[in-house]
Amino acid sequence: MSEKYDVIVVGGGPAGLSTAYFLADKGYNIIVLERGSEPGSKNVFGGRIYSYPLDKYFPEWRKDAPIERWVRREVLSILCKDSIVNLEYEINRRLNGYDSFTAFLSRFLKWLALKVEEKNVVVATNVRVDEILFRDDVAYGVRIGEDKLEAEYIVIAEGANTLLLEKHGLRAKTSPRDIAVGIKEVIKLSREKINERFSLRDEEGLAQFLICPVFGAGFIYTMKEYVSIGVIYRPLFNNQVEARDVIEELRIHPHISKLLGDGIPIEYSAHIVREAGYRDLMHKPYGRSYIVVGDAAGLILNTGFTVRGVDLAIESGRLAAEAIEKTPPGEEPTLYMKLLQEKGIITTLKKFRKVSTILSDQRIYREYPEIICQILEKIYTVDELPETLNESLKKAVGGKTSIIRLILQLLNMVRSL
Amino acid sequence: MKILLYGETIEWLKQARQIAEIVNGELYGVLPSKELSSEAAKILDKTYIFDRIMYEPNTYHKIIQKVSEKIKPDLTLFPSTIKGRTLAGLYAGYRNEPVITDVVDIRYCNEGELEVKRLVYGGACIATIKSKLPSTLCISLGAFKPLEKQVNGEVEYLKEVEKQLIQTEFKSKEYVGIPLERAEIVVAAGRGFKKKEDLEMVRELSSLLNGAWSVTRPLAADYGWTDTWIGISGAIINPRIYLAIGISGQPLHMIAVRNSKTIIAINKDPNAPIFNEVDYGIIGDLYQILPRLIEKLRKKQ
Amino acid sequence: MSVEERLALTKFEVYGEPHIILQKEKCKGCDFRICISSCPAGLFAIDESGEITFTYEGCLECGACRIVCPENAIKWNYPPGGFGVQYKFG
Amino acid sequence: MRILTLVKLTVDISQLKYESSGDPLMDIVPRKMGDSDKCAVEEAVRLKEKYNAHTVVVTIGSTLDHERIIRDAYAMGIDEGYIVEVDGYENLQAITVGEIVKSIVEMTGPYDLIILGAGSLDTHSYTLGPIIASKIGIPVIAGVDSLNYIDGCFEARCVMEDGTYIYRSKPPLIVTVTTEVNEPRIPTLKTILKSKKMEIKRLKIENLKVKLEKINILDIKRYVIQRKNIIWDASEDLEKAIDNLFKLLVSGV
Repeated sequence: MSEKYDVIVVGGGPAGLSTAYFLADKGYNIIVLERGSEPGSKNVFGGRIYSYPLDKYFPEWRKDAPIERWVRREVLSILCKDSIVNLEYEINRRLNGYDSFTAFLSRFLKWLALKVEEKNVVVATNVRVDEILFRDDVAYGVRIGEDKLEAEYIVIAEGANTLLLEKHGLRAKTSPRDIAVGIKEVIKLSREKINERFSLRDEEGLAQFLICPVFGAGFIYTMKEYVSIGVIYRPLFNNQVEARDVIEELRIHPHISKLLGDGIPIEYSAHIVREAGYRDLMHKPYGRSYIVVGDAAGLILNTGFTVRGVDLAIESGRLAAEAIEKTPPGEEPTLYMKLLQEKGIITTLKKFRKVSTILSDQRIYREYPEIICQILEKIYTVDELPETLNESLKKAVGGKTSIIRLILQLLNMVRSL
Repeated sequence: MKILLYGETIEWLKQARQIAEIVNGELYGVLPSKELSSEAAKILDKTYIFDRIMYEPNTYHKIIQKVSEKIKPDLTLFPSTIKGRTLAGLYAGYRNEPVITDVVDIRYCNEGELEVKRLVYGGACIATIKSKLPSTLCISLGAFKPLEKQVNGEVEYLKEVEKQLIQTEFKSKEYVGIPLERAEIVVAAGRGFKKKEDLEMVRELSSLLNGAWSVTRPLAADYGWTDTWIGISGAIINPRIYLAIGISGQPLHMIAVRNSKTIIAINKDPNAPIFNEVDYGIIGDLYQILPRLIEKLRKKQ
Repeated sequence: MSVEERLALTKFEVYGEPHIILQKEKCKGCDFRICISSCPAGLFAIDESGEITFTYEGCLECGACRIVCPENAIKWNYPPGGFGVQYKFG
Repeated sequence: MRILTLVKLTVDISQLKYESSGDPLMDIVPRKMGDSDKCAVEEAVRLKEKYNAHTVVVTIGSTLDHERIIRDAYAMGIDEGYIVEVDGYENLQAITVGEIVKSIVEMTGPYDLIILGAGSLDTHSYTLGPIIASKIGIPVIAGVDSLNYIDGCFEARCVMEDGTYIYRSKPPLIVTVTTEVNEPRIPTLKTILKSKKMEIKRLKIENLKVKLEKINILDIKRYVIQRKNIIWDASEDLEKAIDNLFKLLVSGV
């Protein structure tokens, strides 16, 4: 095939579509290649999007974007066998004033793809890119089966599973310790039940982060008439349950089954999550005539309390577009990294660099939750022989670790977060 | 009310008689076979018979159309078979009236309307539909209990039958098997079978039952014994009878057959999950059961 | 609810050929077998002869097996364009 | 040769889910081009490639998915596509759809062949092709497994319960096909890109002079099949088990 584009974007996810969106404004002839049958049909995420980049770049987005609910309640929960400890933060704002909203990524991407197509970008679906074509280290096109497409620039937005980058040696083989598997189920529940059980008003949502000795970390997001629940499964841990069973474990926990037991499961999904943060960030997410955006470049941030991906994908798309505009084809768009630094994205990732180490510490999930639950159980159990806090603490910690060591560990955690 | 039907079997005529009873109507019928005339006369108020000519929908339709012009029915019934549906479509298009297929229940409402229940979504759901008369309905065979009510109906032979509108040729059924998705009876083999040659038993069984046969995914995809299989990734079927032999009943398989009207399983493992989802189950060795079952069916033929 | 029932919730457009191929000779020396526990679709199993088996229908395309496999025994690709898992919600 | 294909956006019945009340969750079921309609498109494109036919596709409805299935048909090789914009497309009477097709044929025809899927996934009625045949007065062959064009004549094979029928007819003709008729092609990059640029013509239902008649659906509920769960143990009495099974199978249950 002889058709030539200015830019080929490989992948129609948040990063790829954003890059195309911003490049279109600069007058490029762009094609987005997406392997799914529709934009979003291959994408999985937890359930929350931060709204600040949308405010900046999509002025009318609140009118037509598929927003499910605005996040008003943030909950951090420790789930033990039959008890739960919650730390809650709740804020009352004007409905549009919340920082983040819940959404379904497939629907959000369909919306984003329409915005991109309005700018005369071709979003071609059902197209799997098999190879990036290089001539003397300069990317000049892609191969799709027997066909080839050429362009001045290739944007690699292939997502967390970096097949192409690894194939071409642009990224080292992903290490199992740097990933987790996000496993999720969407459950249908009526709007009234969601509002009542999660103490929400219409259009107000909840984001809940779970820590549990049985399945590790998990999450709950409320949608209008659905609830997304999921587990961040770490394959290398000494897990008590296999990945295939974690959602069932989550659902039968007394606390969760009370909330969602009568809900109807609708969709089961899973995708790897790049968890290593700064350590996983590509040092050079670009080369001659190519640039890497979004998850593929490692632009995902886990602060320990919140996970950010879509907003960083949009930002990286915007900066990639700027770098492409200012770098002649065939040269290295070094400006991209500079911009990522200037805009504070790299600094932020660096700031939270220890989080991944902490989150990959099994004790967070295995030991501390039980200690905390036991302490609280003692405190709130009234019988003939009440215990002081100090006694409870000593009993709970038992032989596992000394109180001093525990305190030191907790302090260390807090410092890193 | 006048009811016209098209039919090929006495069983179906008796079911239509039940419907006539429900909506309180006279029953007229067009039949393509002389052999049925004496039996039909006991069931239908009036029977129109035409000489058996090779089935060709456009020609058949012309014949039914002529009868309908004479009778001017309020309700016309066809069996929900492939032939019946095709003829019903031609008929409803010609009369410009609603046509509903896969009808399993009928209620007559006062205002000259019917409340009809039909299966939709491959038999997964049942829809209740209000339809004004005149209407054309295709009735799911077996949905209405045959009514044994003797009448002494008139029989008229239709002499001036049109020539075939389309050149037609008929070949006996050995030519190619009935496609899986359309077979009334499906026999399927699972991992209980030890070698490819043993599938011959399944093939013969299905042919004795006028049905189709297939296998589960491992036999096709892993062992390469066949090219196609039943399962969520293969064929999804809803036959009248599904006979699962040596199949344990994995969910991805069962989803593809769950709309079968009757499920029968043979498996030597009494704990096989398939036994939770069957109408009839036989705990036993297929190598003992099949040869004798085939022998019995052969003798019957 | 079993994982098979969960998989039945999700829509798949199954392609005629597998997109993931297990190079079983490499699995022979592997005692780790982390692929079995890591697959959220439960598609890896051990058969009667002790060999690892894999079925590709029902693959959520999460990418985990390729990364966790210590023997590099998994030839991993996505299904051809338009095929494989079809998320409606994501 | 001019060929008209009709494609229906239909519920993907393998993805039906239900409220605990048994109501199907219709707003979340994926919609797709019917499987046999896709085979009809493929058959049209094959005839086009052999006999240099002009191929037209029509769908009825006005969602984004309708645009998607027209583009899918373009990517498979169809030349020209129409969307008839009408709300509530899922509840149109079959005779109304027949009327719409008739008026499309009057506007864009004549056609030598009108080809569509035999039965849609949602109702599987098999009636639309025959209805159109009556409306426009040309013959129909329904449920075709194999279609050829030999010496100016279509030859179609239909496999039915009682055997195989071979029909031969000169154009114009309506053919409804089953999924056995072919294996639809997977579009290539080239055709996908082409399909993106092709124009889709839109017709408003108001301009077609068709009287819209809708199906009056009172409700739709899950149809639960209760299983009898009668188990016989052949190890106790083999002959009896076989005899029971034999009786079941010959009675047709």
